[in-house]
Amino acid sequence: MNSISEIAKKLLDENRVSAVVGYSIGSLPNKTKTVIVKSSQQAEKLIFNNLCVNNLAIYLTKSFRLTTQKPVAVVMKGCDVKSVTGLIQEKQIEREQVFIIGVKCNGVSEDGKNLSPKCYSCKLQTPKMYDILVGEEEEKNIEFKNPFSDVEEFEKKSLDERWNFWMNELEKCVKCYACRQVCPLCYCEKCIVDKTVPRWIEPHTSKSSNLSWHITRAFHLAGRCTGCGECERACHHNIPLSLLNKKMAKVVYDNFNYQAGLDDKAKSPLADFKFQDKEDFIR
Amino acid sequence: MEEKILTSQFEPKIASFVCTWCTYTGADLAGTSRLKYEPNVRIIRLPCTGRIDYNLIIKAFENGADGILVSGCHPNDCHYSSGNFYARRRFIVFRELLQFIGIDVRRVQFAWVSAAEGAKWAKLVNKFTSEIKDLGQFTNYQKIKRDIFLEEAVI
Amino acid sequence: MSRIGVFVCYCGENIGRTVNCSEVTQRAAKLRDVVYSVDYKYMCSDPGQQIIKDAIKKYNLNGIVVASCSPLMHEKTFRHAVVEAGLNPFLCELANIREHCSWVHDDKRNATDKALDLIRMMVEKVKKNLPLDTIKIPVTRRALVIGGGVAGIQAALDIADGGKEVVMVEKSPSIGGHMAQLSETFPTLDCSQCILTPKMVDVNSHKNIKLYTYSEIENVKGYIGNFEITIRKKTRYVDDSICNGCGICIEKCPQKKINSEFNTNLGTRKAIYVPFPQAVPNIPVIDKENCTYFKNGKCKVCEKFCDRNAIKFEQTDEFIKENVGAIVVATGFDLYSIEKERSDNYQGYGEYGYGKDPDIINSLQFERLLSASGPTLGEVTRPSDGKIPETVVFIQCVGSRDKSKGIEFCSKICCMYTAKHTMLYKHKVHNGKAFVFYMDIRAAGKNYDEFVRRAIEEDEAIYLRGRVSRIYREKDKLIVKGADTLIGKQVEIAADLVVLATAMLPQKDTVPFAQKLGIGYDKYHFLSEAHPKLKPIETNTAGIFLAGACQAPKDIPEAVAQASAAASKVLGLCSNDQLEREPYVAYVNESSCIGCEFCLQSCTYSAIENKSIVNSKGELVKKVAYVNKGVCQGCGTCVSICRSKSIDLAGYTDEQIYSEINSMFV
Amino acid sequence: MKNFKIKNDYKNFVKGLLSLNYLVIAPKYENGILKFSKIKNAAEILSPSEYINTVSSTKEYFFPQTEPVIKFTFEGKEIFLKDVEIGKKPKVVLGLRPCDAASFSILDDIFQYEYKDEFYFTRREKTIIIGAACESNDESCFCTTTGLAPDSSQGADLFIEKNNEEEYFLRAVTEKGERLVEQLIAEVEELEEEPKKNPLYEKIEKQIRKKIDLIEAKKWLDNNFENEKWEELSSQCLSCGSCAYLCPTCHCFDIVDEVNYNSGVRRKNWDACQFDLFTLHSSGHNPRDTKAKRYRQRVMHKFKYYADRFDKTLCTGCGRCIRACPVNIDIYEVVKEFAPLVEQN
Repeated sequence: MNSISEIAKKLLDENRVSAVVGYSIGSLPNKTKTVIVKSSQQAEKLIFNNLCVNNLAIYLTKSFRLTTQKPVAVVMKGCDVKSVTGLIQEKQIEREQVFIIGVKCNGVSEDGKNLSPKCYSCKLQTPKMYDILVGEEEEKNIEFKNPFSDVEEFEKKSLDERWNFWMNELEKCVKCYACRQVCPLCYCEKCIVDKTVPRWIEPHTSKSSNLSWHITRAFHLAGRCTGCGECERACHHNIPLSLLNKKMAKVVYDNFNYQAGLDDKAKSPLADFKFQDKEDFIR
Repeated sequence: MEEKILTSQFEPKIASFVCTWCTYTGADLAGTSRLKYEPNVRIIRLPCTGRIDYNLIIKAFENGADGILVSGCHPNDCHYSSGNFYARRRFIVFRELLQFIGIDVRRVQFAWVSAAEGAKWAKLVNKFTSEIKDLGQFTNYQKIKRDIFLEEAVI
Repeated sequence: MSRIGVFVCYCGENIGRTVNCSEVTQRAAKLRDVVYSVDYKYMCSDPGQQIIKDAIKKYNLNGIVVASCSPLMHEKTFRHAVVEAGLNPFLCELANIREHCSWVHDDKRNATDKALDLIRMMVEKVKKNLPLDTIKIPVTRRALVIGGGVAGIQAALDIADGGKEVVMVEKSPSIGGHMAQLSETFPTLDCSQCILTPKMVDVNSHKNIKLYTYSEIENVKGYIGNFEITIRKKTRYVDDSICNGCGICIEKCPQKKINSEFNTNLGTRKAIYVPFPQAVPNIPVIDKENCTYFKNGKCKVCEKFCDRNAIKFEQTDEFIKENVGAIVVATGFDLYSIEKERSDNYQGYGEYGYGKDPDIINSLQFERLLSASGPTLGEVTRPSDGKIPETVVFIQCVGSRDKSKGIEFCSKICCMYTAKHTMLYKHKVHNGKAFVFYMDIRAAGKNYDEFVRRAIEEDEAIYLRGRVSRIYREKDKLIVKGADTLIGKQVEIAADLVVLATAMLPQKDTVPFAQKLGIGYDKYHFLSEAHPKLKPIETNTAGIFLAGACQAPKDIPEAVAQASAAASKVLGLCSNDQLEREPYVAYVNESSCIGCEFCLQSCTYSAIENKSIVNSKGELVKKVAYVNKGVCQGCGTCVSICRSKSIDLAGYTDEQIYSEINSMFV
Repeated sequence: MKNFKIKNDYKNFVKGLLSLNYLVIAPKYENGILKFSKIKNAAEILSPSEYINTVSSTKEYFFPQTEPVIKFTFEGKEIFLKDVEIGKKPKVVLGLRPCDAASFSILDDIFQYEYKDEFYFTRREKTIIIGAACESNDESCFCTTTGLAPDSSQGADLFIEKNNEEEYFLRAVTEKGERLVEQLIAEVEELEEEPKKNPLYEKIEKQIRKKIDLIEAKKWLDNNFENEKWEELSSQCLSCGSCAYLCPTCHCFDIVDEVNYNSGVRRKNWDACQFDLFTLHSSGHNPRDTKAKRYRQRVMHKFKYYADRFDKTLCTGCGRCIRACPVNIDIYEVVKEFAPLVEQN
């Protein structure tokens, strides 16, 4: 069986792709480093292990955009492929522009010890879409969890408890917008927070303007977020951003029976409607 | 008498976003019909509920609104055919988000008021105003707004 | 630098009674960027408008706020005035301190404060207004008339006589509508068909009219000046280009006992038929449901006898596209029925036996009984046994003005036609007695009241003011129990025939039809005019006009008058090859648009397309959204869908709305 | 300068500080993260052995994420300006590691370069910095490269260390620090002799990543403004800005007016050179339009430009940017790409 670095070497040697985006050994013991390999000599750097938590779909818009003539190869776990589906769906890339080196994944870890939270409700050990597949699936000993269990748990809290919880959490935000920068679906060149005419979201930090930003972020990702968890991982203040994203995913699933990242032909739920959408809340 | 004094202490600020074809015209009809209603609502006229983005609502709260009333054409009556359907979806999701964050969604009311429903508009304004009076000032939100004219510098 | 003028209108007492206008004016003068503020009794009057024009010049104003009535009322008036003073019309906004303030509040303090808030919001908005240019749209100079009743016919003829092409679509096999079913018309008692038939023929022969009967509107796309209509030409099974209307097919058809719709089920027709002898066009239709061939696969007698080979059993529905610039909707009315099982929200009349007794008929059926070309050839006989009724009870307001049945409106024409019925009945059955139960006699109109008096005084109709509580059969007679409120007694009449003046309702499928056109309707599903007084012909959708009873109950002269009015609107629209439209359209910020196509997906009008941005070398940089200004209707749905706020709506920009919100609560 | 022994335990010392009516800011777990926070009672304090370092630095207490510069109100058509007040209470920032304490001597230079930033200096003057020597380290620490060590007291007013008998003592570094200790006479006792060094500090120093020769690094940077290495080094960067927001020495900000109907405020908000909008001109031109140019700016500013101007490195080796980077861009590894390690005995 081919290893990722062999595949990459071949792809680059045969001039089939302009670059291979993948993982290499990190500078810290529990981290891998993302690399963009452009020559076959460097291809041997590429590895895959349980520390490869990053979602490399981000590079498809951040580093390449439509300007690339030749496709780009990307190493992708099953969960990451969902983001690619989203990007195709939203016309940011075309399928032919990406060569997906799919990896069978048995769960990844952010710290080398604990399984990443997103892995507990993952059903995509094998990617749904790929051009070549590597790795072997192990028998998984992970106990499958309802992806929305923490949302449901949180919803049991009273209104005030919820409000206080978020006020405490959002107060920590320093508006570095790392959550946005690492999100594969936050591909806008100029984000709404950077727009000044008018400035819907004030750039200073305060509970209210932080809330405004986080409502915006969650809302803009409603029906689009695939749950890769990069935002939460990038947040150095540990704001539970995934909880908001998951809530949105749940609302969209419950009301419109839609899950993001599964169908690149589907209409995004908020750019769509059905006559029978509920309106019991409307007078 | 006592009740009247109590309620008169708090006059809610209500922002309303309405479409011009149905609800704005309906509100005009309430006027032409000389129906009386509470003076707390400030209307912003938009072409369609489809134009009403969630951030208008957030901004209104940031500006001190105690309640927000969004209203447009009944389903299938939209002057633009489907603007209200998009709005309805947006509000299904947005309401849930507000609720999740701990905002009392009773403060954000959605309604369909047609151009013929002047009476419904008047009734709606009165009912919503009294509901917001019962809920009281939206201090939760007003407190988090950073007012450097009032707050004392700590650092 | 903004230099805003605020003009506060008293509207006589309408505003001034509840809003302290002079206080508002003074406080408005202190608002930021307001350089001039003044009040006047009637700002919309000539001297009022002159004040605005003078102030614009004198104070070099670049934004105008008129605090007056609803913008839906006078925005155009004031914008026009502003233009005359050399300012862009879109730099003028109205603060609605009448409909939304003075008329709905009692407390002067509150109303005055609210008025100032509304003005402040508009001052802040107008500061962000941009001068806009009206959009010019090409106009297809022809019209569509939907419905071939008297209103549709009149509208079509007027437009065609005005020199513009008309496409007329009628869903039934012939034009003529309800008027063709009537016997004689009030108040002159002239023969309905005699006055209508020539017009029908005119329609068919007019060089400017293209007639599609037995056809329906399948789809309407586009906008004022540029509608694309898809017409479904239903299958007649008769080739109308070959048939010469000789009628041999009808004569030979073995299926005889089919209820005639035209004769309100009082007569019969064949499976291949023309609805009535004077039908236009005189081309038969095969009723597929009742045709022996379609039922059993054998027969084709009509085909055998047709020497022109016009019968085409293999024919299918045809879809035809027509481009028009304007649409007249004249779909007419339907009668309410008193039956129990119904698809609408109304109640039936259990007290009148839910219409199951054959001798309780509605007024349209009675018209057919009176009509010389009707099933009885003008002889008044009762449906059950063909006996000449000697006592006839006419009941008015059946359904109409009856809240308990769900209809509150007055059907307007029943008082008149009931009077007519009593007269015509008396003229045919000389010994007959006509009783009329009425609530009020509404006979306002030229020669109308005189007509009713004649029915009572000369033709001896007995008018009883009161309602009928019950009708039941006792052998040969129908016992009508009711009240005569003028003498305060219960009355009981043994009648041979009961005629109900049932309410007028819009055509059954008006709602999906209106949705297809994108026009409004009221709670009874009558189509809505854009303004009850000032725009009674227009709908809310530009380029679509109303004529006749589809809007509200109307008698013939009213329907005709409105049809002519609609025709004049159409002719006005079609008199230029382009049209000016308000520039409320979306526009794209191409530098930040990222081409996710959400706006494109959600645009109802398909007004948004893709556009490729290329660099100087011709390489694709990115794709962005592009708005077709001619197609965009300015709803702004795309603006809300756009995450990066890269699309905005002129006239309702984010900045304008933001400014309003920011100044809302101060 | 004098040294003082902490008589009882560390918590009592903090209690003493609190009783002097100082606003005490020290590392504390809040909402699950360790950061410098206000200490309300001494029980909350972590002793220097209980943490490596905080997630974010202390700079927010001198140069907050958002800082009003001027306030204004509209009254009718008039505009009135109002000065902004700064917190009146004197502060003690306690428990800074040498890498954080050293950041002040760096920031002081820039905040008085050409123009003295009164907000920063008012806070600086009102604040006493009490550093604490490191008793542990992690893989990201590289303070030795920037000339620091686990027990360097540079930038602090007072410095907490352990002597070789594992007892905490305070080293007065500045007179300001000494004056504070003198008010705490119940809690401290002046030491006659210089305390004996605890061997722990030398041991940690050896565990820390090897020292890079920054003089050589600067030489390379002097000559390599244009170099394809920049593209390679920055290719995986996501421009998230975490590095700058957490850095104790990054000090860029943006000035923004926020205006409501009745009032407004001009604010300084943190900004970062890794954001593409940072240098975007209103014309649409962006002189640093690629990640390579932006990353070069970061490295150049830290190890060359700042050194050119102030003869200092704009980095204290705290390692925060390394810990926080979501794609493992490691500034230590980056510098090592073009500069050798210092030979150590």
